[in-house]
Amino acid sequence: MAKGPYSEKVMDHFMNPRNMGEIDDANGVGEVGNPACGDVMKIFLKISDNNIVEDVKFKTFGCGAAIASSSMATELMIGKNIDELLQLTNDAIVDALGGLPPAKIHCSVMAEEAIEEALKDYFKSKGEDPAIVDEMKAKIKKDN
Amino acid sequence: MAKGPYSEKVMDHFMNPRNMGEIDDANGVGEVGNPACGDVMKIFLKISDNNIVEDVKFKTFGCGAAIASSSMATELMIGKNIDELLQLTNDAIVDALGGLPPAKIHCSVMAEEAIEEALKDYFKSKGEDPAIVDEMKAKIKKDN
Amino acid sequence: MIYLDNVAGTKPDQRVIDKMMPYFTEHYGNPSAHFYPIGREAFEAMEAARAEVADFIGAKPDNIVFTASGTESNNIALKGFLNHSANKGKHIIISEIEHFSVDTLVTKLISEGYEVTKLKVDNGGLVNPSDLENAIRKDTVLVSIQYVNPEIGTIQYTEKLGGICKSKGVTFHVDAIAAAGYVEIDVEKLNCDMLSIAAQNFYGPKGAAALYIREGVKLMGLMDGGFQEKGYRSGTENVPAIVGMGEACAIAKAEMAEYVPRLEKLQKKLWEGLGGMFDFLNFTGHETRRRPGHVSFWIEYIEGESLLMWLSLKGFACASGSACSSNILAEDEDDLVASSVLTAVGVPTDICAGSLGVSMSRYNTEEDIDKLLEVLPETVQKLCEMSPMYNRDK
Amino acid sequence: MIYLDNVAGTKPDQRVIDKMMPYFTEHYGNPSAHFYPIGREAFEAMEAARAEVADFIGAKPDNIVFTASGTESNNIALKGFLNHSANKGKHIIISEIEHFSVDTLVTKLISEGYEVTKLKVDNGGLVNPSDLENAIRKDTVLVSIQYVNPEIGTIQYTEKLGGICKSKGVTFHVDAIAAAGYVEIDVEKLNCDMLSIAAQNFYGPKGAAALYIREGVKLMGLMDGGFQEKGYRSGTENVPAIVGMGEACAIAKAEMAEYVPRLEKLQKKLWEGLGGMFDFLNFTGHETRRRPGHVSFWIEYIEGESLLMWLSLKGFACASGSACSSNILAEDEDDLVASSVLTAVGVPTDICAGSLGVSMSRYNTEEDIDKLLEVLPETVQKLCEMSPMYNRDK
Ligand SMILES: Cc1ncc(COP(=O)(O)O)c(C=O)c1O
Ligand SMILES: Cc1ncc(COP(=O)(O)O)c(C=O)c1O
Repeated sequence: MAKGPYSEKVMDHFMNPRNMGEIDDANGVGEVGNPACGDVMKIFLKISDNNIVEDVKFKTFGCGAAIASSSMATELMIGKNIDELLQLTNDAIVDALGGLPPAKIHCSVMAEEAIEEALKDYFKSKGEDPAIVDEMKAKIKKDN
Repeated sequence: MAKGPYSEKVMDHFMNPRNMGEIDDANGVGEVGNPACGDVMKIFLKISDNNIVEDVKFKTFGCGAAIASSSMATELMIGKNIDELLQLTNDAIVDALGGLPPAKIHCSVMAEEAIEEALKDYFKSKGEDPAIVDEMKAKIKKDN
Repeated sequence: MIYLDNVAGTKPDQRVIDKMMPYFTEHYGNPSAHFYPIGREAFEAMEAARAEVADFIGAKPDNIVFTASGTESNNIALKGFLNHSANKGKHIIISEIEHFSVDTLVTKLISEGYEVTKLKVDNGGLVNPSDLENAIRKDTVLVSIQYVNPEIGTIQYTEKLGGICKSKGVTFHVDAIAAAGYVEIDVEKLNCDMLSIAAQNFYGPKGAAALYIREGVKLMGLMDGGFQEKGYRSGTENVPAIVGMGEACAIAKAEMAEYVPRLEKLQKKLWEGLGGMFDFLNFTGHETRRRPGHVSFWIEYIEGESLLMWLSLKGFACASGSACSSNILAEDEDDLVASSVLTAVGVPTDICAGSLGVSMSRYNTEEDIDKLLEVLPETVQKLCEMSPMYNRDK
Repeated sequence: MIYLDNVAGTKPDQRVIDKMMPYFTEHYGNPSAHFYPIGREAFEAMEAARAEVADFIGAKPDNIVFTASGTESNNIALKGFLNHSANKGKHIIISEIEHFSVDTLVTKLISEGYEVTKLKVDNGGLVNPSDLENAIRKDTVLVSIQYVNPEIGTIQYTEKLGGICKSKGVTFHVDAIAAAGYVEIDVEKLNCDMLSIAAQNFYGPKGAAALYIREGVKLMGLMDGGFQEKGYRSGTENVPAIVGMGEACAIAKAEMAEYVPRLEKLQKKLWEGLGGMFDFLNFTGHETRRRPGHVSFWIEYIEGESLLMWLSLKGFACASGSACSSNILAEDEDDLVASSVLTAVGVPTDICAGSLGVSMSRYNTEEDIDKLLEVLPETVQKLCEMSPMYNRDK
C-alpha cells in the first residue's frame, strides 16, 4: 500500500486506537471541539490519590489525525503526574506521532486542550479552583 | 503517406509541374506577385495568328499551392482562344485542382491575374491597347 | 481495491490506451506541422477525434475545442465569453452547487463589477426552472449550470433550463463533466451555447477535455500564443490524450445503452441495502434523477475522513465532502473547506455527520456492492463506538 | 522519415513511455484523492516527478508548478505575475524574437496600459546585455527573454541578462522551452525568477510542462477551480504525462553529457556541408552560441513551403519560418504570418527567400546528415529552375 498523507504511527493509532472508551468513575472529563467543524474530542481521566494518571480513555468524532492524536495523547498521559500532564504539549503529541500534515496540527492542539479541560474538571470535582490549570500552564510556558 | 493539407491533384502538379519553363519567343509575358509576400508567378504565352494558345509556360516562386495553381492554369490554357482565356477564372483552377485550403485561394487568384497580365502584354506587343483585357473581363463578369 | 470514486476519474478503457499508444511511439509529430507525414498524421488523428467528440454530443466538429482539463473548459467558457462580451451586461446566474471551477471563478468576478445570482436548489439538489426564469434580468449575460453534480449525483432539468435561456436570449453554458458517459448529451436538445466535458470522467485519459461552442458564440482565449484550436486554446495539443478522448466518446456512444441500465441496477441494490442499515443514514441528492451508479449519503455521529480511511483499509475507494478530507496538502487548517453542496441540499451542519459518495463505473459488479454492504455496518459501528456523540441523545 | 524538426517536439524516449504506462492502467486515481492507494500512488508519482524536474534545473520541488504546455507555462508566468503586481509598474521588456506565447501576450497588454520594450537582437540573434541594462526603467516590472530561439537556435547570454535583472531588482522570466535537454539549465546560475520548460521538447510526452517560480515571487493563477498545484494551476493533473516529464528530466540530466557533444558534431558536419553548397545559402543565428544539433539558413530564389514539401517527399521532416507554411488552416490569407525572427536577424524581406530549420535529436545519426546533404542540392536546384527570380540578376 502506498503511504498516505499520514505517518505510519498515525495510521497505527487510527487503526488500533489505544484507550478508546469511557471511564464510568472518571474524576476528570474534558470535551473540546465543535461538531460543525468536524471534530469533537472527549477525554476521561482517573487520577489516583497520589496525583498519578491511573487510567485515561478517549472518545473522538473526527478525522484520522484527530483520532490518532487522542489515542497518542492517552498513551503519553498514563502513569504521569499532574505536573507532567500540564507539560504535555501538542508538539509532543505530534512528535510522538511522527508528524502531522500542517493543516492537521490543530488536531493535536485539540488533544492538548482536552487534557486541560479534563484537568480543570478534576480540580473542580475536588472543590478546587479550575483556574489553577491556566496559571500552571502559563507558568510552564514562561519557564521554557 | 498521410494526406497533407493539399489534394492529390495539387500534390501531383507540385511534384510534376506541367509546362514549367520559359518561352523564348513568347508574344505575351505576365508577372504578378511580390517577393516579400512569398509568391511571384510568371506566365509565358505563345498565341498563334488565329488567336489560339499554342504554347504556354510558367515559372513560379512560391508555395505548393502557387506552383500547382500555375501548373494547372497552363494545362487549362493550352489550345484555348483568347475569349476562353479571359473566361478562365481562379475558381476553375481551384476546381481543377480538387480544391485549395482557404488561406491559399489567393494563389489561384494570382494565376488568373498572371494570365491577364500576359494577355495585356500580348495586346501591347500587337500594338493594341492592353486596357481591352480589363474591358473584356468586366463584360464577362457582367454576363455571368 | 474496489474503485468507487469514478466522479474523480475513471480507469481508462484498454481500447482507449491501445489507440493512444502509436501517438507516443510513431506519430509523435506536432499537429501544426502539416508538411511532413509525422506531423500530418497527428493532425488527422486529432481531427478524427474531434469528429468523434462532436458526434458524441450531437455537435459539429467545427464547434469542438480541445483543452487539457474540465476546469480549463469551464474557465475558457466563462472567462472567454465574458471577456469577449465585456460590455453587454454584468449579471451572471449559476446554481449554488456548481463545481469550484465555476463557483470560485464567478464569485471572484463580483469584485470586477459583476452581479452574481446563485440559484437555490431543493433538497434533491434540483434548480427549479421557474427560479431561473425569474432570475433572468435584462442585463443577464450568462447562465452556467452543471448537468450532473458529482457529489450528490443529481441530474438537472437541463433541457428546460436551456429552453428558458434560449427563449430569453441569454447564453447558456452547461458543465457536463460529471454527466458525460452516464447521461445522454445532445447540445441541440439541451439548448446550450457551450458545454464542457472531460475524458477522464468516462474511461478516457487525463489531460484531454473539450468545450463545445455553438456557431455565433464568441469567446476570447485564456492563453495567448500560436494558432492552435483557432486561438481558443493556444499551445501544442496533447495528441495522444486527444486521440484517447475520441475513442472514449465513440465507446461511450456505442455502449452506454448496455452499461447504463446495469449501473442503475447496481445503484438500486446499494440504495436499498443502505436504506435498511441505520436509521441515522440519510441519502443526499435526488432519488430518481441521479447519475446511474451514483449513491451518496451522510451518516450521523461519524466523520467523513475517518470513514474514507477505514473503507480504504478494507479495500474500497470512495469520496467524501467532509472538510477534513478536502485539502490535506493545505498549509493551514483554514484552507480545509467543507463542501457547500451538502449545506445547499439541507444537510444540517450543526450535527456531527460524515458524508460519503459512491460513484460506480461500468467495471463494477454486483459482488463489489455486496462487499461494500457487508463491510459498511462494521465500519460505521466501529466509528460510532468511538464517537462521543453517538448514544448521547438516546 | 528522417525527423529533423525537434524544436516542434521530439519522439518520446521509450523509457519515458514505459514509466507512464502504469499510470494509465493501474494507478489511474486522482492525485487529489489522498485517502485510498490508487489516488495516493498517483500523488506520490507526481511528487517524485516534481523532484526530478526540480533537480534537472537546480530548483527545489516546492518551486515547480506543472502545466499542460509550454504556452501555458509562459502565460501563467507573465499574466499570473502581472495580474498579481498590477500596480507596481507598467513597463515590460522582452526581446524581438520571442515565441508567440510571449510576444503576442505582451503586445496585447499595450492596450491595457502597459509599455513594452522589445530589445533588438544582432545578426546572430543575440540581445546585447547592455541594451537590457539601458532599457530597464524605474517602472519596469518584468523582463522575459527566451534562453534558446527555436527558429535560429541562438543561445542568449541568459546568465548575464539575469544578473542585470537581479542587480536592478526586476523580475526575470526565462522561456527555456527550446533550451531544456540541449543546454544546461540552473535557475541559480541564470539568476531567474521564473523559468518555463516543456517535456515534449526533450524526449518527454506532450501534455506536460512546468513553470519554476522562485520563493517570494507571487503569481495569480490563470484558471479558477480546485486546490491543484497550490492554486497556480487548477484542474485535474495529467499524471501519466507528468510522470513522463519526470523521467525525461532524469534521463536528460544523466545523458546530456553524452549526446550533446554528438549533436555538436553532427551540427558541424551539416554546417560545413551546407557552407560550400550554394553561394545563395545564408546561415541564420549565431555560429557558436547555438542549440546543439540546430542548423538554420535561408536560400535565395526559392520559397520555404515548397522546400519543406520536397524535403518531405524525399523523406525529411524539417521546419520553415515562411509565411506560406505558417498557418495552413487559416480561413484567410491575411492570417498567414511570416516569422518575424528572420527579419529581426537581418534577413532581407524584399528578396525571394525560403528559410529552413533543421533541429536534430539524439536519435539522429551521421547517416541522416549525409542523406540530407545528398538530397538538398537536387531539391534546391529543382526549385531554382522553377523560380522566375533565379538567374534574373545574373
Ligand atoms: C521557445 C518556445 N517557447 C514556447 C513554446 C510553446 O510551447 P508549446 O507549444 O508546448 O505550448 C515553444 C514551442 O516549441 C518554444 O520553442
Ligand atoms: C461537474 C464538474 N465540473 C468540473 C470538474 C473539473 O474537472 P477537472 O478536474 O478535469 O479539471 C469536475 C471534476 O470532476 C466536475 O465533476
